[in-house]
Amino acid sequence: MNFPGSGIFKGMVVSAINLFGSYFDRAHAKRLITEQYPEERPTLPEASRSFPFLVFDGDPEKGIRCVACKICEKECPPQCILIEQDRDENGKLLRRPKVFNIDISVCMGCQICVESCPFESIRMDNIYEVSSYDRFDSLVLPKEKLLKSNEYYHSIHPTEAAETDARIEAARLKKEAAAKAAAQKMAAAKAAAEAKAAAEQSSQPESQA
Amino acid sequence: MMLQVILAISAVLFCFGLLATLTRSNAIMVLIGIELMLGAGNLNFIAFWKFSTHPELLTGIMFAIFSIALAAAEAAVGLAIVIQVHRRLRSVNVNRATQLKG
Amino acid sequence: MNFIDLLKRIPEICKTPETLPLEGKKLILDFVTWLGSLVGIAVPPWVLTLVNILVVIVAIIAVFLIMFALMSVWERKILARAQNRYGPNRVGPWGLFQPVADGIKMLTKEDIVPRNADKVVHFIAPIVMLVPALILPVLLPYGRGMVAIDLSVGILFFFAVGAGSEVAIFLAGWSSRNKYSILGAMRAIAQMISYELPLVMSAVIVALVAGTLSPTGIVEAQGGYQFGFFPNWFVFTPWGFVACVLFYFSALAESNRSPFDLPEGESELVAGHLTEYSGFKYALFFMAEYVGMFAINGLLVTLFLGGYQAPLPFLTFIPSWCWFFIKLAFLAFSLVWVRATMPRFRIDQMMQFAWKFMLPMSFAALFSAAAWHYAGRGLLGWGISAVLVAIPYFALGYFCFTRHHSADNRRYLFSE
Amino acid sequence: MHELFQKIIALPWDQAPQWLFLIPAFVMLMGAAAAVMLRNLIHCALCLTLSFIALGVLFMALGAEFVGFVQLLVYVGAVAMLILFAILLTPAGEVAASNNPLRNFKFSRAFAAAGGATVALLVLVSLLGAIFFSPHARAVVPPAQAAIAPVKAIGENLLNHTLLPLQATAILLTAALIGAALLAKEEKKS
Amino acid sequence: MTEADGAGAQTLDVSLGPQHPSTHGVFRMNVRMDGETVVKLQPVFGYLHRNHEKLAEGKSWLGSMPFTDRLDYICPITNNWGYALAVEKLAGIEVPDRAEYIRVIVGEMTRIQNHTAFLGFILGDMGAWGSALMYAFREREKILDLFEGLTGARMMANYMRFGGVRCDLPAGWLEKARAYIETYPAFLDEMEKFLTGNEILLSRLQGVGVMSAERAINGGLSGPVLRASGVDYDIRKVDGYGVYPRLKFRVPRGTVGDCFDRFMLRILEIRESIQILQQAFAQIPQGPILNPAVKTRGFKPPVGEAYGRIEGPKGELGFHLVSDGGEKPYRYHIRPPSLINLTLLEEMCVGTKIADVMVILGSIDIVLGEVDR
Repeated sequence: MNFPGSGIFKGMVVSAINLFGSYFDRAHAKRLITEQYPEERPTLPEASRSFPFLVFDGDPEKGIRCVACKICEKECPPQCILIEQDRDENGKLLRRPKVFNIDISVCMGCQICVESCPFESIRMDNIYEVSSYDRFDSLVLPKEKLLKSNEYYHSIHPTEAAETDARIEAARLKKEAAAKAAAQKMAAAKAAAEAKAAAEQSSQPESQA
Repeated sequence: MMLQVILAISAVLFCFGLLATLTRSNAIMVLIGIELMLGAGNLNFIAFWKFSTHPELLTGIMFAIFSIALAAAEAAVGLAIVIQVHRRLRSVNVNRATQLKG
Repeated sequence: MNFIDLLKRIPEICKTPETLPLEGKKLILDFVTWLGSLVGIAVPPWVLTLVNILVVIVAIIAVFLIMFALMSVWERKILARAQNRYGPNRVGPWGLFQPVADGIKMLTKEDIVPRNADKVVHFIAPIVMLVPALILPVLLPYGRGMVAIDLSVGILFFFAVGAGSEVAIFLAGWSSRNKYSILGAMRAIAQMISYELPLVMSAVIVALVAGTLSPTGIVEAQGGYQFGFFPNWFVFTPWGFVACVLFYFSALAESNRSPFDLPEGESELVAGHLTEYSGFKYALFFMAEYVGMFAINGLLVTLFLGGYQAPLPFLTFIPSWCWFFIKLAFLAFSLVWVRATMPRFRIDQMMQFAWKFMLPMSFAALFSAAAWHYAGRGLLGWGISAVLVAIPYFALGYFCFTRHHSADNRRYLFSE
Repeated sequence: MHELFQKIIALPWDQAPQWLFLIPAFVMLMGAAAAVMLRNLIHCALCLTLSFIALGVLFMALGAEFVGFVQLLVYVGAVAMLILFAILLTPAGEVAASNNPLRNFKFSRAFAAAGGATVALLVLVSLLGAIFFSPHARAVVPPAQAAIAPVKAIGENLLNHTLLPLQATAILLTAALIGAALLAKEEKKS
Repeated sequence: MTEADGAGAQTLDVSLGPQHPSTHGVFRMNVRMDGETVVKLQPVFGYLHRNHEKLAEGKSWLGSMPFTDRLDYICPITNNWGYALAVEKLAGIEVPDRAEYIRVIVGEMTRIQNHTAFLGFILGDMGAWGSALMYAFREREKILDLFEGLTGARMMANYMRFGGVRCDLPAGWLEKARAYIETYPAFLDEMEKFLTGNEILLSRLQGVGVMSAERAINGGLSGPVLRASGVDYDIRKVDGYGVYPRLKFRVPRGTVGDCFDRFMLRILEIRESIQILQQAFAQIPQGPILNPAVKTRGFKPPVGEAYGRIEGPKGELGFHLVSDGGEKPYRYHIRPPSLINLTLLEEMCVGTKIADVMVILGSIDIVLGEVDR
């Protein structure tokens, strides 16, 4: 039935179904997509990312994973990370960042830093309420604000955190095994050295005598 | 007495129209003057109908209605001519349209 | 006559809702006489007529402004629900105080007048737009015996005063001295003039059939019920239905709404003739548009939907003035429904639609109304008038539309 | 004070005095004067519209309700728009100085205006003289009846008594509009 | 600025400025109008120029991958795919099968959500005041939520790497995607019922902005705008990149080449993409998602140049890369389909009404991020 006005009429029927459906029919009521933001918080999927944060195990000061190798500072496309290495009292460089600033007004959340960090120390957070009134100071997050515990990391990205811990565990085991192997090798080498030394002593007393 | 007051008012209105037609150099102002004069005419018709001996004949009103209809048609044609004049002479100054030669 | 028995009369009035407004007016007049006696002077009759007029004016203005306020929030809510979202629900319960918020915003916003605008004309335009819109509701019959001025030439009065809004739009467009507003004003006036003809024609048809130009006469002509339950409103006759649709679309065009909102075609001309208006003047234009829309829809209800007649005989316990506003509310809803669905016409298509489709259809409706009337308004009259209207509709629909554009004569090839 | 207030109230306010029609008449004359005097064309057209409206109201005051509304509808709705559109479509080009010596004489505009004004004044004086002092004027003028022209009477008169002029006007209107449309149409740029 | 020229026809110069409600971003058109019809139209763009190509010369190869998201910000993942494809052609990197299938799935979903957004925008241009826009965006949001579940961001995905994709499909993602694509044809039918029969829409779209096939080819158009004029050219069929040769799908093309054909073509392309997705969901194998040979840091492709192109939703998106063996590309150039489709805008618009200019611009479906780069 396509009399001249039928197309418009069909269109009107569709918008009427949506209109009255939103009140009476459950399927259409689900179509109302507006979330009442302050009251209803959006449920983000697990992998969602916004800005990076630094992970620490146990104590923020000593347990920080970052060793201030500055790879992420170099790799970051918009160059928004600033790192200064820590120095102990007599000026020797320590493997710890004294200053670690991320300017989140420049950062675009591309997580290239997460990929390029060999020490699994920087990860992506999913906070989205970071707006502030003044444009400069409060948008540059200092180290203190960036440091978050490993437990927090487990809470926001469980699978990814588990993989990271597994990788760290495997790396540590490998290091220990390597250390043990090295220790054994050294012990073996020392034992061999003593044995040789002992052998020489036993052979030297005959020659001296 | 009241009839004369109304006629005086329509006379003044007519003279305003006449003034516009005579003094203004813009063709549209001339048309506006004509409209005023026609309006004055209508006012007279209605006044005479109002004070006539047997108003049920409605002659005054009939005249007024037909004159309004004609005035509208006249205005339409007049303005069309003005637009054509403007297109030819690039201006609507009445003094410029002097080329009505043979 | 003291204050107490005045108060006692109020519950009695409420018992008979049908005549509530009329009784209420009498009560107010008695109250004024009582006030006069309190001060010790006999209130002369002209004061009472003055108060009577004032009460009617205040009632009409109050009703239309409340409807304007509610309509501005209902429109956004209905539009939202048609678009799968909620609409304003922050200010007050279900967003009912939104018009208050909008009003405050409109009043406090700075009223910018462009530097080289024509100040005087720029200031007058909204007033010239609002005055006719506020005068129009005077002639609508809201209930039995409830019409502000019972003019015998009501319909003619409507079109005479309605013609003022075109001048206002020209003033607005011309005085803002900017390209967009001149284009917008040109479009608006071309649209309103070309749609005034079908509007007047369909109203004339109803006047011819009802035999009178006065709105109350037309509403009375639509009284009574066919076969006991079917109201013989004009909209249920073939010619009446066509004339009603024509009037409805012309009303949309007159108030620059939905498919015909070319003057403020946002996508092309920013805000048309309203580009240079802000603050309170814009609010005046906004109010004039809405009150004008209600007035012209009120006239549609009077002409075609049987003004204050109840749709079914046993429903007359609901007072007559409620029916008028129920029908008006339904029409307002349909306006928003159309606005949520239909894209906008292009300027030449709109003019073509007016002159090549609407006008011939209104002539066809005229002939079919005549056939209906002279064939004795019975079944035979129905048949003839239906045929007289259907043939031009399909012929015009085909020749001036589907011949050029139709979705199904397009082939799409597919390649592997 | 109380008595004065009492006296004012007792005045017969509700019988509209005969001279109430002077208000719209005054507004009309002011509108017409402004329409003639103002320099800016658009303002002239608007004052003209104002005087049209006042003229319509004056017709209603004189009892011819139908004619008042027709006047409003035709003049305010159509003719005013026509004039405004015409003004818009003919932008005032620069007034070229013509070579005619008589014309660019310094005071030529003032003289022309004065000439026009005197002619108009003469016509006005003669009209007023005819109205107030001519012998016919002193004839007995019947009192103003409360003659209200009902629309039904006008309708019947239009279709019975003045049917021929009605059809003639119809034909004339169509001819005029077709002519106006042809005249104003832009010729196709070949 | 009304100035009379020629036979006293008053033409009006209007600049439909960068800040305009319906130019899909910051794009200006200097239009000379005679009354309502357009006499001359001069597009002006560059307001969103971010110097992406010169920046890329200062960054590592992977460093400019997140910036490709910002080219055509309506469909970022296909931009990544274009760049990754070009670098893989330059460095001759193999891509494992599972990654290829994931790329097809995510690419076709981007095409669907881009065309759905198009349906909404074109109605907005015609003044349908947002109903179709809201329906289209409601469905598009679901696809964007799937992207957020997979890549972490709704739009700025930064998902493709040279030699594969960054992360594997999370658990349950594939089932959710398959279930959602099942409901998509129902939405399309509702949109067609809502739009295609509408007489006003027909009269606004049909016969407007007609582009002949021969003129389209000379103008270098690509994508749905080219196929609407009747030219059968789809890079997925011509180049056969990725796993497209293994998937069976048809390429629709129009006959008249006006706005209505472009409008209908997008709907038909969505239906084809749904077929592709259903086949891809069925055939996706297990296995690695990244070629291990590729180093993330210090990636140095061999000296040489390469031009990789894909069939983006808007047309042929190409990347021309020149490498001098260093860590940074020597020259990095993008062939943006929106810009090249835009060059013929004036030819389509002259002679039409001002309201049609918006519809024609909408039917080409440009995104200013890609036009200005």
